[in-house]
Amino acid sequence: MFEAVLFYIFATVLVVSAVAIITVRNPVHAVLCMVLCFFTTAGLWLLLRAEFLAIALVLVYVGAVMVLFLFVVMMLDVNVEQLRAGIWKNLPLALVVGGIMIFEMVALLARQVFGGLAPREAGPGYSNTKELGMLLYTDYAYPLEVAAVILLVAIIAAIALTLRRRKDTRRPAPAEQIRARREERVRLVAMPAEKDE
Amino acid sequence: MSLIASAILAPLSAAPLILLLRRLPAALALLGAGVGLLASLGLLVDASHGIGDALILPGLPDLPLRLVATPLTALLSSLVAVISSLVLVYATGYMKQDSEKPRFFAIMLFFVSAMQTLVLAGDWILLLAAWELIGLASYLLIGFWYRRPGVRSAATRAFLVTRSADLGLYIAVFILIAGAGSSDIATTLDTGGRAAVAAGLLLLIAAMGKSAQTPLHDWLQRAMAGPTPVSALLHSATLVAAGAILLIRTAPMLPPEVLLAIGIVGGITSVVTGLIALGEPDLKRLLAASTSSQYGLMLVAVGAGVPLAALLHLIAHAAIKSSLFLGAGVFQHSRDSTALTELAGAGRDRPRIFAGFALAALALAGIPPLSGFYSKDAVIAAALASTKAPILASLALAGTLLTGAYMARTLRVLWRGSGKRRDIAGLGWMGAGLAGLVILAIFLGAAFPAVERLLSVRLPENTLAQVLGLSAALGGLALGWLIPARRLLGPLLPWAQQGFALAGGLDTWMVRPALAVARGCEQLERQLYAGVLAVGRLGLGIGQAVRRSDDRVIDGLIFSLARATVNLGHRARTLQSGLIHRELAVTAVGTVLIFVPLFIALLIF
Amino acid sequence: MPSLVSITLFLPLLGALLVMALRKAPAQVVHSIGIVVSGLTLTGAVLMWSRGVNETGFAQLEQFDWMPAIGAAYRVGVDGISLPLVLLSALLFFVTFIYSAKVRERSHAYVVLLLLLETAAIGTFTALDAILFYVFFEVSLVSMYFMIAGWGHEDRQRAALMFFLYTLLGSLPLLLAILGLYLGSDPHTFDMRVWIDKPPLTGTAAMPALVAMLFTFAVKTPVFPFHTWLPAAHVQAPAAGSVILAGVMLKFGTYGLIRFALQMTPGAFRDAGIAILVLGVVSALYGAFAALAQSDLKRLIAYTSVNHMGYIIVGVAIAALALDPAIRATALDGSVLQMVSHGLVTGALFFLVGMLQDRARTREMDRFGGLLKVTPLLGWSFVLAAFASLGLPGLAHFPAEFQIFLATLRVEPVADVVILGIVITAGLYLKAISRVFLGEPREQWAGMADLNVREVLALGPLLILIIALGIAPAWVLDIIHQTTAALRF
Amino acid sequence: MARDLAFLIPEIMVLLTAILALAAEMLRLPRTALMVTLAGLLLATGLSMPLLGAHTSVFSGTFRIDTLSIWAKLILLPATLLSVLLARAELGGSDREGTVYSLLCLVTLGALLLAGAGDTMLLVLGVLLSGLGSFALVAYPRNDSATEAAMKFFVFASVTGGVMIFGLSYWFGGTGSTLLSDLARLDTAPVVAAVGLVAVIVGLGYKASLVPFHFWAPDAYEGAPVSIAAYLSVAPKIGAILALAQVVRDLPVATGWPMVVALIAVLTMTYGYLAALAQDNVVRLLAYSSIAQAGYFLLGIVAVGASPLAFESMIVFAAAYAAMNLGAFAVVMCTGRTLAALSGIGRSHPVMGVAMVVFLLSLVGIPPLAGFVGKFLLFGASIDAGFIWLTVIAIINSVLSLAVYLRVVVPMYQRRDDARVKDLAPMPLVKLVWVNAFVFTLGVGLAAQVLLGQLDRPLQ
Repeated sequence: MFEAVLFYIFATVLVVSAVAIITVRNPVHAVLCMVLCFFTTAGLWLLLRAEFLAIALVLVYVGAVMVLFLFVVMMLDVNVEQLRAGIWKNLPLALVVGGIMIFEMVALLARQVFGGLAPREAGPGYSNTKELGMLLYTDYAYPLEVAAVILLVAIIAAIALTLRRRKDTRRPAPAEQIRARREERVRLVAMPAEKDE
Repeated sequence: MSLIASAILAPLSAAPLILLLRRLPAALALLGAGVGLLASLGLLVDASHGIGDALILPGLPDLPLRLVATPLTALLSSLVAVISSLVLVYATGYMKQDSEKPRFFAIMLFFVSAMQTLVLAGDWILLLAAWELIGLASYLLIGFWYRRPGVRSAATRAFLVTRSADLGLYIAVFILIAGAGSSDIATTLDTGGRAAVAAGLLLLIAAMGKSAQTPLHDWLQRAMAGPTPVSALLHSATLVAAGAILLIRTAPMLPPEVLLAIGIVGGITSVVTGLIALGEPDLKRLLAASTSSQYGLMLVAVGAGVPLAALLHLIAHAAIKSSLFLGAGVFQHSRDSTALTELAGAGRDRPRIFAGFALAALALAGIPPLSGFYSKDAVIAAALASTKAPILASLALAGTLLTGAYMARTLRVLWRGSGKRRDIAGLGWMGAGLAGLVILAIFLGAAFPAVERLLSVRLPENTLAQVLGLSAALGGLALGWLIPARRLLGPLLPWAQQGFALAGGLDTWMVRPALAVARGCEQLERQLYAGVLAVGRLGLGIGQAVRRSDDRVIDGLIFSLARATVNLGHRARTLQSGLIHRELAVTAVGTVLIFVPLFIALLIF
Repeated sequence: MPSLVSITLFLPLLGALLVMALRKAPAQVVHSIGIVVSGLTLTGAVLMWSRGVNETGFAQLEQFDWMPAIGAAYRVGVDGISLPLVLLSALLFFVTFIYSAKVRERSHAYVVLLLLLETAAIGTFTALDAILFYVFFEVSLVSMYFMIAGWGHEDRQRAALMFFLYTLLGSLPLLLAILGLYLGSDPHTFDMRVWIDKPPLTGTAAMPALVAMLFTFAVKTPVFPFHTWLPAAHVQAPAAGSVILAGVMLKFGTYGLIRFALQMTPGAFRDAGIAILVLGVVSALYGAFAALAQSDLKRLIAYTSVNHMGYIIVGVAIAALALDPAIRATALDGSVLQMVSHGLVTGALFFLVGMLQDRARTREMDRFGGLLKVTPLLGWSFVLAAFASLGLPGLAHFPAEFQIFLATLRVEPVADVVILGIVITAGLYLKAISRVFLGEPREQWAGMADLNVREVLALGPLLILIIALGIAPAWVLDIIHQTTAALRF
Repeated sequence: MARDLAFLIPEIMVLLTAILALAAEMLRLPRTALMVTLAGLLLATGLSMPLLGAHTSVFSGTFRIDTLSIWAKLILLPATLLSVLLARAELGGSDREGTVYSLLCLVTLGALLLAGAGDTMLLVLGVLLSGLGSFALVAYPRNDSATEAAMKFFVFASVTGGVMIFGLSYWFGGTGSTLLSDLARLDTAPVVAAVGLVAVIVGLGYKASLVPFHFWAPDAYEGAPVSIAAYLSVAPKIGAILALAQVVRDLPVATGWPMVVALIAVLTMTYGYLAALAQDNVVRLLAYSSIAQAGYFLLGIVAVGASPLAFESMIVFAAAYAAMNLGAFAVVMCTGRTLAALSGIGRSHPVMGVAMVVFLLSLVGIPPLAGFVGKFLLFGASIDAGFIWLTVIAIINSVLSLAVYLRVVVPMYQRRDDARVKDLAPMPLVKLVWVNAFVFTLGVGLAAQVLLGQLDRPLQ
């Protein structure tokens, strides 16, 4: 029962925060909502006793969000100064987000405290992580590799779009420098000896 | 080569030769016609000895073409050959001054051979073909002076009217072939029952067209626009005769009701066109009307059940009418006109020509011992002997009376009045042709018993008929000589001069409706075209609309959904237009529209 | 060693490739190539003719695999229905090349297109594989589109587009029907002979296929009310295009009607026979009346095509309705012969109008007058062709129309009302002759030149054949009749 | 494992090519990058050949080695090769040119994954992989329009991708497996199956630019370099279509998927051509045309399982489509993007004009060109599957399409007096592309047997 109530609360938070991501005007607010969103999802995972996933989500996504945030800032030419100036303005929302996150944590922990219905106990020696690993590296080896390729693509894409040589700046070309050979550097010029007349 | 083929091919092969050589056209024409004439006479001699000739040619699959020389066809072939040869002799003189002689003679020869094919045809397909070809030839001949005003409409009209009537022949032929399973004319003559009635009536229509019977008589008078020898040939032994020949040949098959119809049509025509002739102010047109009238008499004879009488009248009329035309041609040359007012006294200028003309006129009127008397007598006797004597005989007699009247009127005009003699080139040739024909017109009557023997048919003999016929002829002549046509016709005069056309005649009943339908079709056509274009434009319009909606996304329902997101999109302006939101919304709505029915369907079933 | 049929079929294509290869050759050379190649093709067709056809089925067969995976193969051959059309096409292309020798504007492309069109036309008539047939059918369309668009008159782009859209809309249903027949055959094959011997679709399945085919062929033929593209296309097309369009391409429709609709779905065709008959009758009469209302010579001739093609439809419908094989043979004989004669006659007429237009830059009847005096050769040729077109005995149309009408009377007497058409066409041609050629010549045209040698050479064979076919149709009918008499369905 | 990998050699080859190209790029050797890419793609194509006829799956069924996936390689790899040539002609000399080649290879890899997907996970990954690279390619010029196009593309991708993953979770829930082959279990739960179907159609429909998920396509094609537009209209689209075929193959018919697909096909064809009818920009016109062509592919999809022709027809059409579309885009690269730029091309450059006409007519489906064979088989498949009405609509749309393409053809041959010969920059690489496409478009029409004979499941 308690489990169900908890689920619905989390789900509601998840949906609301997700909607907020795309509706709020301020990009920073949106990012904050996104963090909340991930956090809540992780909470849901925990409810299902998928601890590994929950942790991975928090670790990876919160990290990824930062990357994305930077990406957005870079791509959209958002004026960072302006953002920084609005830090006090953003504080209330940040506080709200923080508050909710604290509440969720407490609720999750409280489940143990209140002794609610637990999911089906797995046998001894059962490890979420291990099962996941087994699957990933046997049946899903191919998709896993593909996922890796996707990351590669993401990197290439980012590089291709952002890291360009500008025509108007000077910079060293290490590849050229390394490949340079002596013959190219020094030109020996044979000159006829000058004779004094 | 068989005689039967020579009769046709001799004139036919001379025609292209003339066109190719372009010199000595008359000599070549006479040569061709002469050889044809010999062949025809040969056929006739053979036939009189009981020797038939037949030629089977490849035609359509299962429907071969046949040429046959029976006594009847051989006789007709000889008639055609004789008359045409004499007319050609005349034409040698008549056309002496014309620069396009080769064309004239070539077409004339073509005409002759087509007519020979028609009379010698032993099957319906060949007959039909020849039937249409003489139409073509007469079109070309009537339109010979195509640059003169009025000629083209005359030629066009002649061809069109006859061709319309030819539909009757077409369908009759189809019915007969369908009934008999063969196109052999002899075989199809066994047809009976409703098929025979239908075919007979259709044949009558065809004959009415060709023989210019009321109400299709109008074209013949207009056809006078062509050279005179053409008229002579057209009216005597070829084009116009074809109708009568057709009915004579098919008479054994025709059931009584059809015969009655034929008789009545013929009788009415002989009276109506007789009246027209009486009121006609132009000599050639008068003769043309007279032709219709005489063919009316022949139809009366056919209707009375005595085709032989019709045949005899056909033969006599052929000689007579060609004589009359040839004479008229001479008068025409001397006065450069054919209007009777202009021709007044023309006969007095050339008494010998006038004598020939007058003899022929008297023959036509039916004065003994000229040929016309015997043939007309046979017709009246046949009418009297028929079961419908009251109708047929009275019509025939009225026709005879009118014949006398208009011929007398003509003679009177030509004889009276002052002379304006003028020399004519080629008069010798013309005189020769005319003389030959007049001699025929006078003496042909003597040959009639021979014809009866040849065909082994006896004519009904009737003294009453002779008396009635002669008195009608004499009475007519007297009336015509003594009383002006104006008085004779009285109130009918204007109507007669219009050719008794009912409410505008042919134009009102055929041409205008056809043109109206054509215009209707054209209108529909425009609309169809516009419709197709409109569909095209509609497509393009839809395309534009779709493009706009796609570029700027659908308004309405979706727009309202999108408005909120648009507002949200404002701050992202710098990079994106915000349209993505709208498009996503459209996508969402589209998805819902597609899948909601799916789910409903799944949940219900 | 490919057979005569294939050689004849692909000769023009080879010629086209040759012309494409000789990009720098002057126009005269290119035209000579066109004439020689089409002449050789004509020789091939004549040789095919001399080999004749079989009593049953197809003759001069040739076959090799093309797409065996789906049962499509390169199959060609002829029978009494197609052989005359092959000869007709080869002849018309040959004279068209002679006639077009004056074209100087992009002559390379012109000759290539015409040669391509020739292969497509002969291919359409000889193909015995449905896919192959369809391929040739469509290729002809494309070539003709470019022909009209490239060398036509004032409003050619739109006319070409209309022509193309219309006939494509018309031809795609055929594709549908072909697919239906293919899927209905067992084992799946595109072999038309198999489809003819054993119609793959029967009962209710055959009707949609028939309707699809009818739609295609009705547009192509064309039949009222699908004919509106025809006058538009003809008026804008160059004379050579008109000749090919009317002389050869319209036959695709009627040929398809016999080959596909009648032979492959005979049962359904019989069921729909009355409707098709009505369509044919209406079309014939409508075409005649619409032609009567025209003042533009080319439109006039275009509409008479609708009329003549209407007779063919009537003939085919009658053949389907007839129970007696003899009558069926008569009707089909007439229809096929009409296709040939229409090709000759209309080809000649379009040439003549083209020649008039070359000289006068107009096609309006009322602007002429008395030309018979100025240009006697042209004038008399027109008179001859016109009389042939109005069905005068002794000229090409008569035997064909006679047979069609005869069979019609024996099967559906009421439908013989269509015979009215011959009077109306007579009227309209006489009107045209009278306005254009009779009367006093106008000052304006006094200096008009008569036909030159090239034009005589182009026109002569057609006129001679018109007469030959009218006087002695047997030399063509024998070939046709061999097949039609043996048809059993 | 080794066996599984052996079947993946072509894919591995492509990946290696991408990495090597990248390495060459890092060394600032763009020509080497190009050569490596071309060689790698050729090699990968060659290495796909031995697979023909195989019918199996690898990695526990997550990836299928079957007619569709093998032919996808044989079609998409050469298509990519041609696209690389186009890209070289258009983007050659720009900064980081090698990354373009690398990205092209990787996107193709994504499309190949889609074409052989046997697992929902692979569907997701394929969409992601081909998507990510595509955004970068579209945005490559870094100007406003390209960036906006990429942005639009990206947003659409995220939304539709999200929907797809959401829906696929239903399938996972319903079957307890991510394998497509287990979808048959959903027989008893059609609603669950339908939710997943919606998701998949949204996700793959976006990739294949089916209506109403197509909005990104015209903008993206217009904003992107022409070579990239050409590539995007071919490779990812064909991949997505084939993936859809892989999905519906195992999907119970009770979900009503054939009808849904048929409806979308109608919408896509009609809407695509209608919108194309009014375009003045040839690239946009071709974009809409490629949307409409996707609708024709669906005729094959509806026949999956119902007609033996289904796969054959899709493969033949895919090959034909790749050739004619790439060819058309290549010609546009030579001339310019507007209709006005094309006017008179037929006269000044006759051979190229003929080639363009052939591509366009092939897109219409005029025999004996490749497009005809493809469409013919597609029509046959859908009739065989009982979708006669759909075929009729497709045929009507073909007529509509004619109007669309003739709008391009007509100006090409306009202007009778204008003897002006356009000075177009000689583009040997582009010429190479359209000549190849031209030969193929003509050749497949005439010798379709070469293709058909290789298809492993001949009719009977």
